Amino acid sequence: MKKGYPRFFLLPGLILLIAIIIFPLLFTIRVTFSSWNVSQTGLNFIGGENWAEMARDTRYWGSMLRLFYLSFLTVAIQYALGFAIALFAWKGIAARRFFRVLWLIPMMTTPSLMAIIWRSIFTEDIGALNGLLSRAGLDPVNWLTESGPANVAITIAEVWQWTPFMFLILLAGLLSLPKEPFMAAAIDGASAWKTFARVTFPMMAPISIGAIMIRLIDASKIFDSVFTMTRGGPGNATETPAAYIFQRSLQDFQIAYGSTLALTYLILAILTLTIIGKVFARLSKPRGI
Amino acid sequence: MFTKKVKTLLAVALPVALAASVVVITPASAGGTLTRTPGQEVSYKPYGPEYANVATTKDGNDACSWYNTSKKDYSGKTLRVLTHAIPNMGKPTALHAKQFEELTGGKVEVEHASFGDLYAKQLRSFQTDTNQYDVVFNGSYQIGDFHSFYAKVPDSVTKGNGSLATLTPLYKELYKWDGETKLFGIDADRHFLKYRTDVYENAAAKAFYKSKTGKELAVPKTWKEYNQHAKVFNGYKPAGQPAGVKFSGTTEITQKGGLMFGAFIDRVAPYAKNPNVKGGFWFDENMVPQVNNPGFVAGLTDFVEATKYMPVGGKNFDLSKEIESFGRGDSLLSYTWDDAWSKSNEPTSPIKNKVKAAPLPGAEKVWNRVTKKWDTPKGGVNYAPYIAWGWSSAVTAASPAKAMAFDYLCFWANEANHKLDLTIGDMGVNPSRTGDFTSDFWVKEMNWGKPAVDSWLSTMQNYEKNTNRVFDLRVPGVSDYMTAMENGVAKALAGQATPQKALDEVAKEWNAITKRVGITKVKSAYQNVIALEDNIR
Amino acid sequence: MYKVLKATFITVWSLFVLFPIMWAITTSFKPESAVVNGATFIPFLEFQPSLIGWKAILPGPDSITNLMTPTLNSLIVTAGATAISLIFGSLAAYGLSRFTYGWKNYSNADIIFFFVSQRIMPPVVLAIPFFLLLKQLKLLDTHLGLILVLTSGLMPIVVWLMVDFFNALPREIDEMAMLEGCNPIQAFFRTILPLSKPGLTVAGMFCVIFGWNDVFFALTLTATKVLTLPVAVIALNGTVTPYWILAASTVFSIIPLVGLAFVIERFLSRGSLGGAVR
Amino acid sequence: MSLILKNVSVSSDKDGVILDDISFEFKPGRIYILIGRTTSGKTSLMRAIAGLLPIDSGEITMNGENFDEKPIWERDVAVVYQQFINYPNKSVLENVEFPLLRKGMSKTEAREAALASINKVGLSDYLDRKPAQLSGGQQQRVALARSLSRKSQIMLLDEPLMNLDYKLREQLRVEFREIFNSQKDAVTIYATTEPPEALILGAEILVMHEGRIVQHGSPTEVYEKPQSTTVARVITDPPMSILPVSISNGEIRFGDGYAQPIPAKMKNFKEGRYQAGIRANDIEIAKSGGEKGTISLVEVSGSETLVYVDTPSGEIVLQMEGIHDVKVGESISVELPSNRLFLFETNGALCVSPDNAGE
Repeated sequence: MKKGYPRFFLLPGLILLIAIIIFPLLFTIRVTFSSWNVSQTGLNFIGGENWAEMARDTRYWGSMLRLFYLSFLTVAIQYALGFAIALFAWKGIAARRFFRVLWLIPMMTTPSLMAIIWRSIFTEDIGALNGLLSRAGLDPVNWLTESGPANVAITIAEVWQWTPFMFLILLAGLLSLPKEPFMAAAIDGASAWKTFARVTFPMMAPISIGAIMIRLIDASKIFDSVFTMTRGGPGNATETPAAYIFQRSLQDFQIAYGSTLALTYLILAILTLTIIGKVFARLSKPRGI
Repeated sequence: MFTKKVKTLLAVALPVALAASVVVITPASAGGTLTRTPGQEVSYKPYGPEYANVATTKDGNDACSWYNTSKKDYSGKTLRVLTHAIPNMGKPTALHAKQFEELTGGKVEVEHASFGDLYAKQLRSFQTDTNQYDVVFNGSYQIGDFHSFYAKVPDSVTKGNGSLATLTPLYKELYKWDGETKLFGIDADRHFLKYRTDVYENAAAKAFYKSKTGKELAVPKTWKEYNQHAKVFNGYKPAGQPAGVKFSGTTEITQKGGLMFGAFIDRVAPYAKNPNVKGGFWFDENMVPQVNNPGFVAGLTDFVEATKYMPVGGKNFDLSKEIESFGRGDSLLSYTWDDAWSKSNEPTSPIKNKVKAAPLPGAEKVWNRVTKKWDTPKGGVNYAPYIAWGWSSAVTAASPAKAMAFDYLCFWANEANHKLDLTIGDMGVNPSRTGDFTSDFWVKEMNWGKPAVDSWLSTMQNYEKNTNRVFDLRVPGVSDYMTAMENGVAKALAGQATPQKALDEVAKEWNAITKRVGITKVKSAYQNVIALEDNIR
Repeated sequence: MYKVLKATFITVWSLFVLFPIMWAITTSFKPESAVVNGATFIPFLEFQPSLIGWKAILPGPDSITNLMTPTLNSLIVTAGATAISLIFGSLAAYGLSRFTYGWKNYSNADIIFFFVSQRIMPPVVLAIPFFLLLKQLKLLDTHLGLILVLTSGLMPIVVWLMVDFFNALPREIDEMAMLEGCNPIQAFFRTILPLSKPGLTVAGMFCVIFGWNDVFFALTLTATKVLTLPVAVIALNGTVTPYWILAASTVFSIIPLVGLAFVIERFLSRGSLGGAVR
Repeated sequence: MSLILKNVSVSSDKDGVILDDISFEFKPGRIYILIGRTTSGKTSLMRAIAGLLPIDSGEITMNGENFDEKPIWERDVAVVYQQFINYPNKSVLENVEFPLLRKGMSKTEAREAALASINKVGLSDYLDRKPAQLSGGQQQRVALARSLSRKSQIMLLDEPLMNLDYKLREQLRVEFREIFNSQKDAVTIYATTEPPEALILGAEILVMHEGRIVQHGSPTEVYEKPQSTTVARVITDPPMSILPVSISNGEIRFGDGYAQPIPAKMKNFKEGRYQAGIRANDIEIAKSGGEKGTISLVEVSGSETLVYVDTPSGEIVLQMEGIHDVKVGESISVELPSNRLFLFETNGALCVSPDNAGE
């Protein structure tokens, strides 16, 4: 076929996207070699100073490590819970439509606004949670000022916000599964658990991988909940790269250094996600569908 | 599928938008709609039910009075204003914009932003030559970052019968950069101590204190005493405690990014600001940061100790939480900005007439960075109040409508408006003019308690006279310095580092910032701060 | 046993989902005193409900902010970005599903990854360059400017979803259309597009959700003219956090999207979402 | 004026060669039957002609025009797939009208032609149904009606009856023959795996194997004189039994055992090893002697019984009229009449075929 037609489909989108993104990307690369900050405006050239500084920046690398467990943990929980409620909402539940709508709602809320609501829930003096605890005669928990509970609080907010995304994708996947393998399993007299392990789960592998990848991408940008609820505190105990980069770039206005951090983050994220994607692809292959 | 929706939407939206623009344009074409006579009464009542209980006052004789402003015609002209969120500054800015539009026929577009965004938005506009705003609001400590983008305030405003002519001398200085007035000062803030009289003036509480410590209870003169009082009364139940509210020792700003640096400076200053050492509080003559000297470390050590006596959640309080917490009666002591004070004086306050003001505590020793020794201060206590920044505004240098912009700001802060704004607590306008410091106004018009008002006014006058004061680090990159400092302090408060180690890291970071911004730039800017610190101007 | 576990799980999860929403709704009816003096839960018993929060954001004499114009702005921007993302994204996805593109060693999979990877960049970093870009294009504080920027984040979602969706549609259909005299473009618009409604609906819904909920770009790239709803709400965050007003605004701003949850559920029940995500 | 393929080749990385140097001239007004195993390249050849499969080398011309330069949508090729492909969102009538409107017919013309065509396939009562609301056979008839109504110059049918039930197949086969014959100017190519279908439709048969056309000719020609064991296997149903034989001393011997005198036709052949093929219906159960073996499978189909016998020489399939009571595992002797034998070289090339082999 002539090349024109394939191009007609791909190129407008690709070109539009590149046109939107190319300048910001090139600019970001260029600015990392300058010293653009609050008092030095513009693109001078200072070589690799920002990069050298970043290599020494323990706060940055600390936030990176934190992101690893925070994003993997939250996405893993979201996936497990999302799968569980998707299975429940799939069949054999009374008032199915009611529950489906209810469980979708968190995804519809604005994360940055919900983060404020979550802050008002976790706030230690007038928050809902400590209010409930005190009514139950329990001691208040330092939700936002102790490293452990603060991480728990952020995890809870993230799980609440994004489990419905997993739920929706997985439920839609379940609803589109062919019926035959289930009949075969039923004829073989497989137990519910076996049917899940041998039929449902493997058939859901590709869709699961897609959903997990997209969630990982978004989860790696965890920002709203962290910034609104703890500002990365106590100390730096909940600071993620996105929050740290925000602090550097927009609060301290270290455009150049912030961009260096961000570019590094971007490269690492792409590398990590590529590797994860390859691993997933390999894991899912032998069972294949 | 969506295009259809967009079409329907536009079909609805366009007529609405057109109608709206007609409404705006109509008065403009005829000039101002409001006519005024000299000395006519000024009332905010027409501007909404929230102003129903606001007093009225006579129009002033100043250059920007309502009457004088009504003579101007800015029909067809537009001002772009960037201000803080409602209500603090956001509310008066929007109100005075509406009034200004009615008086002059001009248009004033107001954009609201949170404090962090306020800084980022204007800096972005300036650095990229985007020229988005004519008038911007800011914290006056940021002058080092912004001065070159601001227009000089004309003499007509600062002198004669201009709006800023009656600013106290100290504040006139604070709004200058290199001798030129660059900021339009509409507010002046001080940090001072707030304490509960139902403890400090209560016999039972005094006896309780004596039984615990063997000492007489008096308003704390040093931070050590402050901490001790906080410790003793943490969990105590004062006579006037509002029902259902637990009592704790101290409420402070502890959240990084929540203006915590102000609280830290308050606690550190008397340990580190030595009246006998001239030439720099923040840096020495060679621009070596002092932020990790033993004076700072001593202050931080106190701060860390105090976290034990804070209310639940107190380790994560920003300014708003501090106001809220002290305002509802959570604690014995608090300090920093005026807001918690105003809050506790409101008619509905659960601790009304149970709070008094006093100067910030001092220290029983003060570090001498020259001799590297602790000095014992004259009179046993070294006081070093931090003259915190307040709200200010400015007209941008690139603005094509400077005259109109200054007229707007001048009107904003005219005699009548200033007087009324002072009475509206959440507007964020605090006493800053010579006329603001008479107790009559507060007692009669605001219905505040006289003892409280007297303690407050005398505290502020004390600051005007004190010669051992600490000022903000008014240099380029001040936000960088402050966030770096806050980050270190936050780590120490969270127990992730010892005060010494945390501040050593800050010092390292500060050196990096100085290098990044340029040592000569910072040094020359810092000379202006030293002039304030050492009372040279 | 299993049934008890399942019922417990469903109950606990539903309560967990409801809790913040109920908290936001009750808070929106609290007077200031019921917020700042400790947690209160039960109206009338623990606090006297008040409309102060709602009055502050709805048109009327007590209004402190106008949320109607921001709502309209949000609608325009969301609809615009969704439409552009759907059109260009589904075209690209169709191409990637049906044709083989190659440039050096890069294959279709790499191109898809390129699209999806646009979501990796944290918006924080793009704020300044986008600001400069829109300034140059004179698109700061315009609907179009914000729409373009949002498109860069939404199109990847459309491509990701629609590639899979088109892969699930039999190729023979478009081949048939071509054999019957349609060029690929006509084949796409006349035969594939009408079949893609479920997929486009799902992709469109994700776009609407992510577009509507964007705060960062709207905050950075707009000022007074294109103030969007979430930004208008966040700007209410003053020196003292007025939780009652913020809660009312939050509830206000999620109502339109909760309507979407019903739409999505209807699609689910009809089973027409199925192919959309495979 | 005809469709000419010259040295057409297609290869792919995954499956190796798909089409291997195919040259053929298809004449208008004729029906060509492509027969071959499932992966022999029938579908690929059709896709290449339609333009759906780009060719690597060679040339396709139609009426002297180079087809390669014409995109699919300008080639005017009608295709009926083995799967029932219709537009799921269009009704029966809209489905059939669609290509006609694309061709530029007016609305009324298109409707008329579509109705006629739908009538032909007997779906006049289902005009407004969506394809999903029809049975498989009905769906395939919609697809047929759509292709037929176009009156294309080239019509390709890729095992169109494959997924239909027996009765419908029989019926449609007959109809096809009429329909195809009425299309005087069109090249019709019909792919099938089933030899009887090829025979019923008549016309010219092209036998495909591993991407090549291995034999072409009239049905009787191909059936009587399969030029190789491959063709013999493909064209014969039930499959021809092919066994190693040797000729020596005037005898033809199967494996090591059963031998018969050589028929007259083979007299001139050298002694040595050959392969012998025999059709199932030519084999009989031996009353005495014959090749001995064990029954491995019995299939009853209609009024005939197929018996698969394992012998030392290889598998033999015999077909018997009527239903017979034979059991798997029983020993049996079969007679392989020497005058019904096809003789092939060991490399598979035909040496000699029996007289009246088509019967």
